[in-house]
Amino acid sequence: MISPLSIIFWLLMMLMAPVLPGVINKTKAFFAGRQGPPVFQLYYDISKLLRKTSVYSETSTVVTRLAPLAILFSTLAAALLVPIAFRSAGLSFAGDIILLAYLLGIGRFFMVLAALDRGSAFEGMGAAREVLYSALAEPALFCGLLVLINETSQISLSGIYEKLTTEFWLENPATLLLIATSWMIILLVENARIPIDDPNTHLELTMIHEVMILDYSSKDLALIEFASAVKLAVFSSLLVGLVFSCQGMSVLVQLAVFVAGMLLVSIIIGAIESSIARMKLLHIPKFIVGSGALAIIALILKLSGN
Amino acid sequence: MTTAYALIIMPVITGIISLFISSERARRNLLVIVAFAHLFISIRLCSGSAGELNGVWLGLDQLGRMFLMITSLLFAGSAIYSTVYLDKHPHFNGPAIAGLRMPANSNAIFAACMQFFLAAMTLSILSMHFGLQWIGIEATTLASTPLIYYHRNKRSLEAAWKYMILCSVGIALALMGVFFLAMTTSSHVQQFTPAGLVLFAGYLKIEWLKVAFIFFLVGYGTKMGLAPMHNWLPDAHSESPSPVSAVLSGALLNCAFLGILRIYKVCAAVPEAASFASEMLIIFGLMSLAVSGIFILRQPDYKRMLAYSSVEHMGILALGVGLGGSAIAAAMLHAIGHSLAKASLFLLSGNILAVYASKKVEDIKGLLKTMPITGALWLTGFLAITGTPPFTTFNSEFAILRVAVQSRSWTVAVLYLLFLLLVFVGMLTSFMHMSLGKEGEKEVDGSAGESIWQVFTPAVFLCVALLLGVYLPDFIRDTINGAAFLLGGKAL
Amino acid sequence: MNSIAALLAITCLFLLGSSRLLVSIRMVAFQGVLLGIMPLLAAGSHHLGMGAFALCLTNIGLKSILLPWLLRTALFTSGTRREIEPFIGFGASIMSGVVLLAISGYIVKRLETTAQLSSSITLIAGFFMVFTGLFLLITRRKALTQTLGFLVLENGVFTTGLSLGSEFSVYVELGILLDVFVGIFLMGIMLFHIDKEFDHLDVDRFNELSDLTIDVSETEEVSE
Amino acid sequence: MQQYLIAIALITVGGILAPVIRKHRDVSNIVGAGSAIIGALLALLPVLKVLFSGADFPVLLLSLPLGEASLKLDAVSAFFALPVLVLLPVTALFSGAVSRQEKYGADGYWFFFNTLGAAMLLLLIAANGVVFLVAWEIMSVAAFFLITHRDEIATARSAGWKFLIASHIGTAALMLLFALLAASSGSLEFSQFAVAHFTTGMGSLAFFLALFGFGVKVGLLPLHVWMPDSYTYADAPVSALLSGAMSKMGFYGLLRVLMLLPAPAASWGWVLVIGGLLTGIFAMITALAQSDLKKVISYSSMENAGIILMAIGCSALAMSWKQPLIAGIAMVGALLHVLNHSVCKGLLFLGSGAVSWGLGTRKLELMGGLAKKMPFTAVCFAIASAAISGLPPFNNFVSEFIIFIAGLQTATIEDPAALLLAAIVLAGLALIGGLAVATFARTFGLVFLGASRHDKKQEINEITPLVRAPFIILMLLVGVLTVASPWLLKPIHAVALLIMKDHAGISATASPVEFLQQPIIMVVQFSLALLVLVIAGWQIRQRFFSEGDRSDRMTWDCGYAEPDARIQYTSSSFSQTIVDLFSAIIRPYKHGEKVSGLFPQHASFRTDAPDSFLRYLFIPLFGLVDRGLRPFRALQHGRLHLYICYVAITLLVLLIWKVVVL
Repeated sequence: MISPLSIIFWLLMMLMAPVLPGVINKTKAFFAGRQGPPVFQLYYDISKLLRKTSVYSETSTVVTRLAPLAILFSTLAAALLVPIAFRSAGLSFAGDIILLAYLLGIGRFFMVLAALDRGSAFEGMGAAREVLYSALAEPALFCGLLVLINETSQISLSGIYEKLTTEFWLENPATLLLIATSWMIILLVENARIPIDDPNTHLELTMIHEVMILDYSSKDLALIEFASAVKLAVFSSLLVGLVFSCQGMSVLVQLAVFVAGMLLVSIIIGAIESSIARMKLLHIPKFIVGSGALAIIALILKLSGN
Repeated sequence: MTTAYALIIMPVITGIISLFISSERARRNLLVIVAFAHLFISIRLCSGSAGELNGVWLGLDQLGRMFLMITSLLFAGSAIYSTVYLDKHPHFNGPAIAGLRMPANSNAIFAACMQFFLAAMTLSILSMHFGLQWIGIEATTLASTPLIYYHRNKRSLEAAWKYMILCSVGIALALMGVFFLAMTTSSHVQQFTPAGLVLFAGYLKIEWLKVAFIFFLVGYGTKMGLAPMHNWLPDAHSESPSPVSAVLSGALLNCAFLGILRIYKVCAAVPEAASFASEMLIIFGLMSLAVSGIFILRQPDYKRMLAYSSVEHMGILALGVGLGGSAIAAAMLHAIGHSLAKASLFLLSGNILAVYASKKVEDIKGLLKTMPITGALWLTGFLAITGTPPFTTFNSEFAILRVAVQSRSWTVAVLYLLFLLLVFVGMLTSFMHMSLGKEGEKEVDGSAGESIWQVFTPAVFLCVALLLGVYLPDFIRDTINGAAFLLGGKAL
Repeated sequence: MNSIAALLAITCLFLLGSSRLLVSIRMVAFQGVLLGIMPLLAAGSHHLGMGAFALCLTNIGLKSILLPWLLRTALFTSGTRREIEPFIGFGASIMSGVVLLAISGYIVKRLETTAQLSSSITLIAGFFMVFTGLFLLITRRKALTQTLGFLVLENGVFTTGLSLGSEFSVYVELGILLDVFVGIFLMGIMLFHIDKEFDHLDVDRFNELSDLTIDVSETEEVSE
Repeated sequence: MQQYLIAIALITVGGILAPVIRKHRDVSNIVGAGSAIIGALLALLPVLKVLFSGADFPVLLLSLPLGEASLKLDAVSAFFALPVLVLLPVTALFSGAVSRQEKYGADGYWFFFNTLGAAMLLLLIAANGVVFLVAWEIMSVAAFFLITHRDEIATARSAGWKFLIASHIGTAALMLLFALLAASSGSLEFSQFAVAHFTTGMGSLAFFLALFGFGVKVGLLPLHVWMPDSYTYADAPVSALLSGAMSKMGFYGLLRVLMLLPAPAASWGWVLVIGGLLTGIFAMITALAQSDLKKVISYSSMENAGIILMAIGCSALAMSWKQPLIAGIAMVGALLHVLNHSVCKGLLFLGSGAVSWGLGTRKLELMGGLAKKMPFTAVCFAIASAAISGLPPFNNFVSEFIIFIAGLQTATIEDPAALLLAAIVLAGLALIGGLAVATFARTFGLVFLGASRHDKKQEINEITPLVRAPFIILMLLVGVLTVASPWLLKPIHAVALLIMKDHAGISATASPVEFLQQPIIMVVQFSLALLVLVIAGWQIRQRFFSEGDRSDRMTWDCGYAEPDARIQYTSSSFSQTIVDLFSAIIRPYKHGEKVSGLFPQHASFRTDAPDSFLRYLFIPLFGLVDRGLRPFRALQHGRLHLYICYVAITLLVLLIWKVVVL
């Protein structure tokens, strides 16, 4: 059932995932006219963190210790469900997208619990925002998915991506654009990027993701950082699979297109982060709901097209 | 036939005797003995072992059989209770009033009038002749007025006066109805009884029959407590001693209803008049339900609340008979269920009154804690009176609803449910306030209302109401169905 | 027969117009006499039995002697004012009486088409008396006048019965009479009690028992 | 069947006996709880037999006042008996075990407890309208007395008041429903209803009456107002039983009526789906704003009711579109979710009981850090929270996953309406699920994690070993329902087929069971493997890579040197962002002063969100009725003259209306 090739691809993507934040940072540096940290900076960070010892708050319980692993493993598991390089995913079955979303949900659940575990003044705040925004983002994700299901009559992720043809997108460019935009926004939301969140600041009251991991150090922090990178890779690969379609080409071409696509997504994120400022917190829900609205417009377009 | 006469005359005689007995104990015992003798004879009469009763004046059809049993049973229960009640309310043995006024001992009057009352009710049930029935019903008013005035205070006097005047006026109108009914017969009818008139159904003059029915309905309806003629009812029921309230509500109202049913039976035999009579009954039934709903909600006086609940149930009875078909049988069943539950509640209210000396709902808190048995029975009675399964009232209320829906009377069905709901909300609020919660600040000695004879009758009645809800013995079913057939209805 | 009916109607108008309680009581007593005689006339000579005479005597005895005496006693012992205090003035009462008479006439005219009546004027009188009785009950203030009103109402019902020619057995008639008598008697007794308890006979002030006082305080449904 | 009836009798007798011997407290408790437990176990055998063999037990005839009535145990009844048979013994065990501290066993607790259980069991085998109504009302009344069991507390009384009135309104609709069905079929027997002919309008009327009547019990949107209060102010085991078993009877009734009616119209399905969606969303956003632990859990019951209603609606719509596969999947999902929810909800309510007894309060604002003092309860609550939020690998995820699949499969139909349905189901479920994660993360976090906000001196005890038994049973059941879910599909699908009859047509392709089996096995295996991995990884991390770790430092509060418990994020502040977003719907009360000035002295913030529908719909409505009736009360003014006038006028009106005008 599980093809070796997809497992290899999965391993590859996991290994390459920390590159993506590096690319983003490089892009931002480019726009800012700076040199910027190296593309592989996250690898250095992780290896450095892994060598340190942890410090825990005295209020913390087992949840704090369990959470990083749960977050990482659930993210890795989610990645196993995503089609990589236009091939069938490691695991594929009817409704796997649901499991994917809920695996990410487990990670979020633990992240939030861990944030509440320390009894901090700030972490709870991040947790509150995190749960709200992701609760709003998930429906938007599924709305976009509906169009794809309706087009392909498939309900597994791999099945959908296999059936998505270039012709369809050529006939319905508007639909593609809408869904891609919608999913791009979801990507930004889920991965705590600007304009939702600012991954570079640590002490502002306006943060979401970073504030929740304030108390983590060393190995735990390394795991979480890695998990974040993988999460970004998962969403990026969803987006790449949506936009590009290389069915029936050779493995190498597919791989090349996929890697290029992933890098492109990172560059786009970098470009976005360089060009707009972080949004006011009050506007974020509207922004997310707006992304859902885009998907719904795509749905309506699809329907009227029939 | 002699048994029937005995049934009526015996209480009269013993009533007169008890006026002259000086021993309090003997008087009370006599009352109980008479009540049970009456019950015994009634059972014999109803089971048919005393021979069929089918005379010009007195007769016992299935309708009468049912109402006689209810009345006798209720009276026996109340008689047991009243012996204790008279003990618990010594302060009501007011000062002697000389001269033309009532005799010195109010308890003697009480015992005597109770027995006269029983005789009058029996007469009104057994009499087949319309005129005789009128006499019986008027006699019930007369016999019960002193009972209402038992407590000898302003409020009870006011209640008794209102009862007397309003019911007398109503019944005088019913007498007009009797005369008009006599007019409907062109040729000389052999017997001026329902059966006798039904024989000549084809010759009856419909116009006059309708006029007669209106007079009967308004006249006996006043006595029965149908809105908007019910105004005496809450006053009289709330001011009279509890055993009297129980009999008034559980038995007397039925007797008045029987008066209407007798002419309804005649109407039922004439198609045009039948639909007219049914319509009238439905309208008055719904009006009564509405009125009771309005007044039960936020009713501050629990005995008045029970009284309004009687108005409600009389409305249900009228509605059931008006709807016809198997709803008539259901109404008969409902009469049984209502009598048992209502009598129990009134008797229990006597227990509460004996302890708290207040009829205000707000004064009474935590009955379950101060008076555990009474409190539990009080809540059980609430369930029974609001038609909660498995009490028998649920079966009858549902059967009536079923007929309403079956005959596509949507408005009736919906209004019926709505008013029942209103009553339920009102009663629930009061009953909860009284039964649940902490005890009030006032120290009360609950044991004063908990002696065995004070809870015996309610407990038995409520058990019977419960049992009848799950199992209806054949003799009761036959009686109910027989009564329904008499009125042109169908079996349950 | 018709003349007695007319007399009855006139007594009613008198009752409506009279301001003195004693006069009213006498009027009612007079009505009782008239009513006693009436069945004798109505039955005609062919079946005048002992029963009818007995009935006539009882009627007169009860309604024109015993009950008025009882009411008078009540009036004197109570020591209340002898005037009737109506809600509607005497003049207006008489006018209403005329209207009621007209209504009775109209109803009887309607009914006549459906049945042969032995005497329509008696029926009119009967209806009029019923209406008058109700009118008195509704508009007069005192308990005593209410009793009188009830008596007039009863008399009206009787007259109606007579005019419709409905004949019951003597026992029934006697029973009805007995009921009425005991009823009035009880009312009389209660008049004494009312006088004793309240120091007045004003029924309009009889309104302790009502549901006007249902309080509007907050109940549990609002409490949170 | 006999065994089932004996079980009912045993439970009832135990209930009657227990208060009789209440002088001997322990004996009374053993009799009460023991009869419930043994009775439930006794009934379990025939139920499982029916469920797995598919054979109905023969009809039993009763002679009742309103005619013959039959009892029948079919697979649908048997399925819905499961929540009862699970929660009845578990809650009985719990009540019995804690009866030493609490006042269980006194004042007829066992009587009403066992009556409730017996009434539910009777309800399930009722194949006659009257028996159904009787059992239904006994159930409600028993529940009322259980809710008001602590009747010295005013809120409990008020909750009971609301419950009984709501329930009575529902019953009124049901009475009308059965009267309607009886009018169409001429009998009150279910078997007759099923073969009777209904016009379309009649069928729809019956369905909406049923939805109203049963909607009250399950907590359909505007009819839910009794629910949060009753579950909150009842004792924990009672709440568990009410939410886990009694409200499921509402679904049973709804599905039973669907079985009796002709093929569902599309409008029914839409109403169910939209109603379920609104119920779920409203419940969750209101739950987030609650500051009472049990209120949160209560609203979550409503949320799950919304999910189940959506699934049933989806199934009904698919039936009307003749899509057997989707109809089957959605129905299987709905049924499985019923079972899963009742187990999880039992665990949550019992856990809340343990917490509030340990702490003496239900206020979230006063909790925190309980995980250290009550580790067992914390583990139970954590598992239940994760499960109720629908996170894998727990059982609720499996059933939500099935409903999701129904939604996904609907999206493959080329029909705008189907796509709309899919959008509602998918987006709705996702939103509700997301909010559920938020709610339960918040709840668990605030109760068990962080620093304790309550009085430090207060001694908090973990529950005793005996009291742990019910928790362990329920946790085992969560595990069983998760692991065994692929094999449960078949019997549940048989139940679903019984409910749907052939309304959807015969499936041309795969049956729902075949369709679902593989994905579910995958999901369960995969997520269980993940669970094992995480735990193994954590152990490895703790054993081998924790050298030098220290856990004696203060929480990092951005440099603030003396963080204490008061500095923590509170329940009100946690939900503030979400509450603000939906404040138009939940309309929270906000208390507290704003921060002001250069050197702010004191500031506070607290929100409170009583149910909007109670506040803005039902209280005004009741007030309106009350005010509307007030003028009529002047009619009973006590003046005899006018009373006589009423009589005279009535007479005149009737005479003129009926005789003169005629």
